[in-house]
Amino acid sequence: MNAPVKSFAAVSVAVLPPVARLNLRIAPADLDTASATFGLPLPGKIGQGQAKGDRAAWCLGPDEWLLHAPEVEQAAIVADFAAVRALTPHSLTVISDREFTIAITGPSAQELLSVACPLDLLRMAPGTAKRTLFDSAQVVLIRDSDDAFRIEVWRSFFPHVSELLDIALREFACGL
Amino acid sequence: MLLIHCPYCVDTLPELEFAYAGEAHIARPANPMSQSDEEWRDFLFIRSNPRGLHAERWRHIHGCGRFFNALRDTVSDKFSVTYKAGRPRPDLEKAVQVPK
Amino acid sequence: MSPLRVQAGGLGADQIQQIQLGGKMSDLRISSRGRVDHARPVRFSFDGKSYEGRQGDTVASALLANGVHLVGRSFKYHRPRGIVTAGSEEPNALIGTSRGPGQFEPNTRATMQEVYDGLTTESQNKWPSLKFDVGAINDRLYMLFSAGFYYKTFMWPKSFWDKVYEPFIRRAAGLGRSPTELDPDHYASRYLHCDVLIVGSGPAGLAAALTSARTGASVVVVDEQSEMGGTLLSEPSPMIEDKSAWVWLASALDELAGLPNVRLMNRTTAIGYYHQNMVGLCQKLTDHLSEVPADAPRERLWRVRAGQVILAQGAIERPMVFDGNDRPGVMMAGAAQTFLNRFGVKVGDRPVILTSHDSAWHTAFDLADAGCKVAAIVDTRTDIPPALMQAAMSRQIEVLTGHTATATGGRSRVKSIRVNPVRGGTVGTARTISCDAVLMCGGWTPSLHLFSHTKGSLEWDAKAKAYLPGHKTEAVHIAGAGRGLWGIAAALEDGAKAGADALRDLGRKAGPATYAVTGDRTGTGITQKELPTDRNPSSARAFVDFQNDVTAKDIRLAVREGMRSIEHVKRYTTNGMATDQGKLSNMNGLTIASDALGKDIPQVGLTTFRPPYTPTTFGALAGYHKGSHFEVTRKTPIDSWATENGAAFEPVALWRRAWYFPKSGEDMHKAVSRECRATRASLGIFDASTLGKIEVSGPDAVEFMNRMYTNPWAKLSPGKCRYGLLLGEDGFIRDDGVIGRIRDDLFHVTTTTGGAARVLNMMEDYLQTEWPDLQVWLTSTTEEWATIAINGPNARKLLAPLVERQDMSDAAFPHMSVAECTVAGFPSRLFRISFTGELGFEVNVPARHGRALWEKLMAAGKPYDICPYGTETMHVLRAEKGYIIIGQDTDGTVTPEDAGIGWAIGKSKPDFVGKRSLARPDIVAKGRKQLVGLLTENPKDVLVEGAQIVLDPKQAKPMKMIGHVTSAYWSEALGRSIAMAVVEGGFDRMGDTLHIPTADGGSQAAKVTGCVFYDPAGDRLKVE
Amino acid sequence: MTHFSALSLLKNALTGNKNWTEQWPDAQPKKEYDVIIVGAGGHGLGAAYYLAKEHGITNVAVIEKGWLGGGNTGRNTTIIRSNYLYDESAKLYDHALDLWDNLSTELNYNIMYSKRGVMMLAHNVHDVQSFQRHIHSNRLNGVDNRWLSTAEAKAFCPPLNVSPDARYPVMGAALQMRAGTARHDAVAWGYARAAAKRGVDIIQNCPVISIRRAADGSVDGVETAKGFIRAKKVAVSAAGHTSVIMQSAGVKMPLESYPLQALVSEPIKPVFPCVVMSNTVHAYISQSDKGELVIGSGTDQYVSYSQRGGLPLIEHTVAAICEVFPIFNRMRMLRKWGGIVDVTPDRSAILGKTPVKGLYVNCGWGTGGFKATPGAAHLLAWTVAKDEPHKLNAPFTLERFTTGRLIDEAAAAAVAH
Repeated sequence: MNAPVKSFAAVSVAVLPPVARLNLRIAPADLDTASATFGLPLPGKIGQGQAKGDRAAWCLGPDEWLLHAPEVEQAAIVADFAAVRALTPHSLTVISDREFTIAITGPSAQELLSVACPLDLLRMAPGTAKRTLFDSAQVVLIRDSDDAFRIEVWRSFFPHVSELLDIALREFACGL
Repeated sequence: MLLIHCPYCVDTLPELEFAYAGEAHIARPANPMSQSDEEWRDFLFIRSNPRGLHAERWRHIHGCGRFFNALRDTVSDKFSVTYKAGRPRPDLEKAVQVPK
Repeated sequence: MSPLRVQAGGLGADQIQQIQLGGKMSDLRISSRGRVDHARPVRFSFDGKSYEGRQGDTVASALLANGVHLVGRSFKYHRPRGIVTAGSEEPNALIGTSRGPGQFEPNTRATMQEVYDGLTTESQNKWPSLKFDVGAINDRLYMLFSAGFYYKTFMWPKSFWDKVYEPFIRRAAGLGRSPTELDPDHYASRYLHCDVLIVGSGPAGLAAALTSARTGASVVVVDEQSEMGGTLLSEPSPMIEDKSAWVWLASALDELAGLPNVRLMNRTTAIGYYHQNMVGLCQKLTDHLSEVPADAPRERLWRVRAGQVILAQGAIERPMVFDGNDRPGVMMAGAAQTFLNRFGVKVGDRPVILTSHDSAWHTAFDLADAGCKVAAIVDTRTDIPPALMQAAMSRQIEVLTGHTATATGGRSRVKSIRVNPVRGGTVGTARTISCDAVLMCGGWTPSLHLFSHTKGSLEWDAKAKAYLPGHKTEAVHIAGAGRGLWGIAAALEDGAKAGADALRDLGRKAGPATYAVTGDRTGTGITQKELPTDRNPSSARAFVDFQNDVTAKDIRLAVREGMRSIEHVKRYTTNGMATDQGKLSNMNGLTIASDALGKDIPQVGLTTFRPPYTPTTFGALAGYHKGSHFEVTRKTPIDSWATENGAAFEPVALWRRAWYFPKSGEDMHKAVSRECRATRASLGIFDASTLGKIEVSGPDAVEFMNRMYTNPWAKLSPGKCRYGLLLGEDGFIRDDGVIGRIRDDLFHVTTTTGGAARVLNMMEDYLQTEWPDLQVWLTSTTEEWATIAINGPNARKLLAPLVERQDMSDAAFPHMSVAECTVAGFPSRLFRISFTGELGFEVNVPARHGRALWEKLMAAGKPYDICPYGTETMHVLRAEKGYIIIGQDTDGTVTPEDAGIGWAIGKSKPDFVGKRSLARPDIVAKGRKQLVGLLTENPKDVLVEGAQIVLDPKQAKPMKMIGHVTSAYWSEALGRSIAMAVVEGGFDRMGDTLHIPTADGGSQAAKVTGCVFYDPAGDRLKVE
Repeated sequence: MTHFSALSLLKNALTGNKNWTEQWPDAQPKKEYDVIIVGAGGHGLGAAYYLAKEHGITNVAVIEKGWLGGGNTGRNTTIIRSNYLYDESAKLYDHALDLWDNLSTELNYNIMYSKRGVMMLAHNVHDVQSFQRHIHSNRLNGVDNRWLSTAEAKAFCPPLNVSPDARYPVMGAALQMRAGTARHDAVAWGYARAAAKRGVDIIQNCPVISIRRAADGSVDGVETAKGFIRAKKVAVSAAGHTSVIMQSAGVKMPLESYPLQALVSEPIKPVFPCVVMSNTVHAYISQSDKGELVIGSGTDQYVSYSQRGGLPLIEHTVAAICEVFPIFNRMRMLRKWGGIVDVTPDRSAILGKTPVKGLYVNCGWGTGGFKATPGAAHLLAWTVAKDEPHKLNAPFTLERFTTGRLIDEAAAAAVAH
């Protein structure tokens, strides 16, 4: 009998504590202002991410950025952007409570995601993020390193996504 | 399941991320109230539905969120080219082919 | 003798034969041969009888080792049938299998199901028993059951069809029996991306895999068999690279298994080839195990996206079409070779080979070398390669060339074959050769099913007498027997080339690969129509499709009746429509049809192969989507409280919402009446979190709102809100909701629960494609906020003490206001709005605080007997005020005027979505259906929602209907029933009495009124 | 052409079935016909038959690009029902139902119309309201349709999962007992044979290239792969291909063609007594007389003529079947195929005259074409023969898209709240 599909090393799934999560919409031409206001150079290409200290930003669309920061800084960030709104029109929407974040880490993280994520994850570089699907749920998929991912999923879709991940974990555990 | 090239993401991605949005280049009249009933019907309902190359709209709804246009062969379902909303229907000879 | 006696006699004979074979059982298993583990016996049962097999056996090989050929009955004539093949193309040996409760399944191929300890199997389509099947009476009447029989009969008398004929036909239908219990097994799925996907692990597939894998490309190799190797498993004798075939196979697989970029998947079938190189795979994970690990999925569906696909699926052997070719013991020569070499089983001791291809000669030689007495090699050809003749002679095998077969003898096992010489087209004198197996080979058909899924063209190759791949529509390469090549050397070479071609197309370079092969069994052959016979052809039972009982005669009859397209022939005769999907029968059927039509095969065409390649379990296709995971169930942050407090729920779109909160002993009606009373009398609390919420932001926000919604927005000042109405471009109502202006450049838009995603998509569409000039951005905040509605005369009393940063007085915070403030310490967006007609507020807080706020409000509301209510009470309260529910009181054909909310249209606006359509002739025409109120004459009658309305209930059917009831409730506040309805010209019928016929044939009378039943002046909104 | 009777069957059986004659000749086109029908599906062949039988117009050709019955007629899931909401639809489909009832006898061809009942499942309050509306409307229109409680639904279809814990619990059902299924190929063959018997030419493998118009704008005939064929009246009944053909006559259509997939399971002994439809989960299923579970899927989202369709839709369809009938989880999909359905903006058909004199069109049946076959054929024949629509198809005009008088069955089932 020849070799079956390779068996898998451990992979772990965990729900992360809340962060200040903001959706920024702004004309690419005004990106410098936004970068200055948020305090890190916002990436200009869809998918790219940028982190500085405990703040991070990812470009999800031609004029859309996802911002992460410590919760305590949320009010300040909102105020800072409000201050420049008059001169630099944009939309900054707090979505801290709209989503939960799930961390998937371990050598088999990528394979685990493939139970419901249609993307070719081999082509997804560390530090990038994409809006995509996990099964029928829209998610933002962040790749922190080769074997570390984060899924940001809307609150009401979270149980479905995490239950599917549990089922997949049990499959991996039994080795089939 | 099709593979679709999003001209905004500059990436070729699974159809699951996209929503079809009907025939392309049917612009909403600037002043609808000046339209005859027939003109308005054409805008609302008449579609070319060709057997062959079709200019159509897609939205990368579970991705970057943008609407864009595509030329696709409705017999083979193969995309010739996709292009950003607002751009004119490309002349296929000149058009850039979709990277695989 | 009566038929029964005949059968009984037959039965006896069968038993005798069984006993004889039983005695020789051990001889049939050759421990020195095969890849099964002779040291590991396995026990399984077939039709209640226990049999022994070996680890690695299929049910078929194990039964054959026990001398069992008869395994089933055919579909139409219930003829006894035996094992024909050794693969997934098996048409006859279909069995029911079970491993435990809920784990029964019909129509499993005995040739694919591996044996394991405890496996239970049964034969199908027989009653009372496999040996004696009453249905076999059909076989005696076969002349009646010719092709198209059903279409010509059962019509007289007409009345008999429903009552007699159809039930009779239906009872005869089907093969196995349906499962009846819930399937306890779990099914999985994955996505997979690779550079090269190789389907088939025979010499061609392996060579392709080695070539591509050595370059580092990611390679996936799949094979439906339990072991990889394809033909090599059945052909141990040739030498590859100076190693015996099996040694070379092991080394090749070791090399591949050792590479990190290679994934080898056995027991995995490529079921379908979809757009842009997406291939569906079904992997069987546990059906071969006696002990199944916990949580193990039974099967896994793989959705593979491959850069390049290499199809190396080999070829399928074609049966010979002659009278009696379906008798148990008559099987494919290649299958016999597989059973011998791979499983170590002789299919008989005295086989006759009947062939038109060299390959079967080698089967004869292998069997002879294994100790069988090969009674004869009968070849329809006259010129045979001398080497074969010599090899036969050296083994003292009688050879009959230029012969045909005209009958077989025996009942449930072949006992003899009748052969005749054919000279110059005339069939000579017959001779009967006794035997216990007939091994046939009518040539080979390249297996191109997956290729034809891609709509790639198949072109007829006159030399190979086969359809070969032509024009390609996908990035695919075909290798080996699939291209009509024969022999291991050719397959290896072609596979290596396919691998190199695939890599070239990926922009990579492959190293050279050549394979030295000795002892290769190359060969050629011919294919033909049904064999010539000296008997009356019209009484010959020469089967083309075994399972569906289609004979050569049936196909010729179809042609005679005007079925000229091969598709017509297929559908008229059902040839190729059995569970093997024509893998054995299509080419023979086509050859016979084209002969009958007097056309060349390519002119007659070919029926399309359709997915899946082999039948695929529903469970595998459904994957994780069963039970609670069939579809997402969205729950609000307050859902858990509702559950703990005994709420009944109703599904609304993907959400589940609290429907009502029954107290012990309350039914829905009682609970809803209580909730209504409590809210109107004092205070009600409602979870409105499922309402869609969209942040519309930017300098042009107000202009955008003006264009999207019917209402005017310019004059709405920040801090105020307004009911918004959204139409489709066709002028019909799509959605509505309260919209608050938070800032000059920011609107908080709410939508219906089901409409949230649609509305946002529609807004984005207009914004991006019609009005890109507008500087506006849209963000969904549906799930950012938990929304709690507080209604009732005591609503302010409850809230005011909890609110900070907002004066709650009526003057400072009048009806239709919105403010950003804190409620119970939580940051919130507070609306003063009412969907009940009572003083009302809606509190939006960040979702994580939703339940906490709810509980604080419940506690603070105790003095006011605060009452949680659900969607049903919400519906009643809003109906008492005549507020519409989109999708209930409107249905996609209703305009604002029809719904009596024309006031929501900004008349002075030059344009908004849908405005032009409102001017179309039939939209402005008289007599449109309009939304009105109905009060039944008997106040206790609650009308049925959906009931139709007429002017004259006595009129004859079809009645003239002038509308229907859209909403109907018992109104606790009014102490009577109320209803809303759309009625033709309803606004002009105020005061008229209309009639609503009921299901029991009666009718209810009701008076037309306005829609506002309760507090028409709206005073209750203004309580201090 | 042999008349089918018990006697002819027996005679032929005894003579080895050697004397059956062809059911329709392989006609070659004449120069001219009184009427040309484009598309040899059930609708087109039926129209030719009724033209000959009821209007005495026998100089008729039915032109087919492939083999007759090879389009949606031979690709659908054969569901027949008439319990539509709007008077216009209900009356048209019920007319078809009346014709179905006697079709086997009329055509002397057993099309196996099986009145096993079609049950439509309600899974939420909105479904219940919508079905009640249908049932009341149908009852007052004299159309068979009644409400079943959950228990009655289970009794009528034992494999049904009625667990209240189901993701989509069954809250009741609407049953049309008169509805059912028929053998789709037989419908095409039966009409073809009966039409040919009355002198109609059926011309297969003859693609229509364009419709030619005379100087006065009226129809002059059709250009085909086998040359020009003259006719003063041309009726286009080409389903998914209608847009393309009408375009050649200068008539733009409000149509889009979508891929629709269907599948069958391996055959099993009878287990499923009726037809069940669930529009909410998109599951449509019955069991054929051969024993296969016949399952309909939804349409793919994009317009296409490829007759392919994707795997995700099949996965969802099968999941939906297993949600409603979990005992079928271990059954297997034997074969899946695709068709092309032509869909109008209001999901109702267009059957009538066109702006071009002598040009008639029958299209836009979407997923409902098979059940309408005899009705559509009958009314198309009437419309062509009399050059005016029958009162039953009068509402199904092209003009309705200009005036706004839509027959929107789809919108009527609109979901929101």
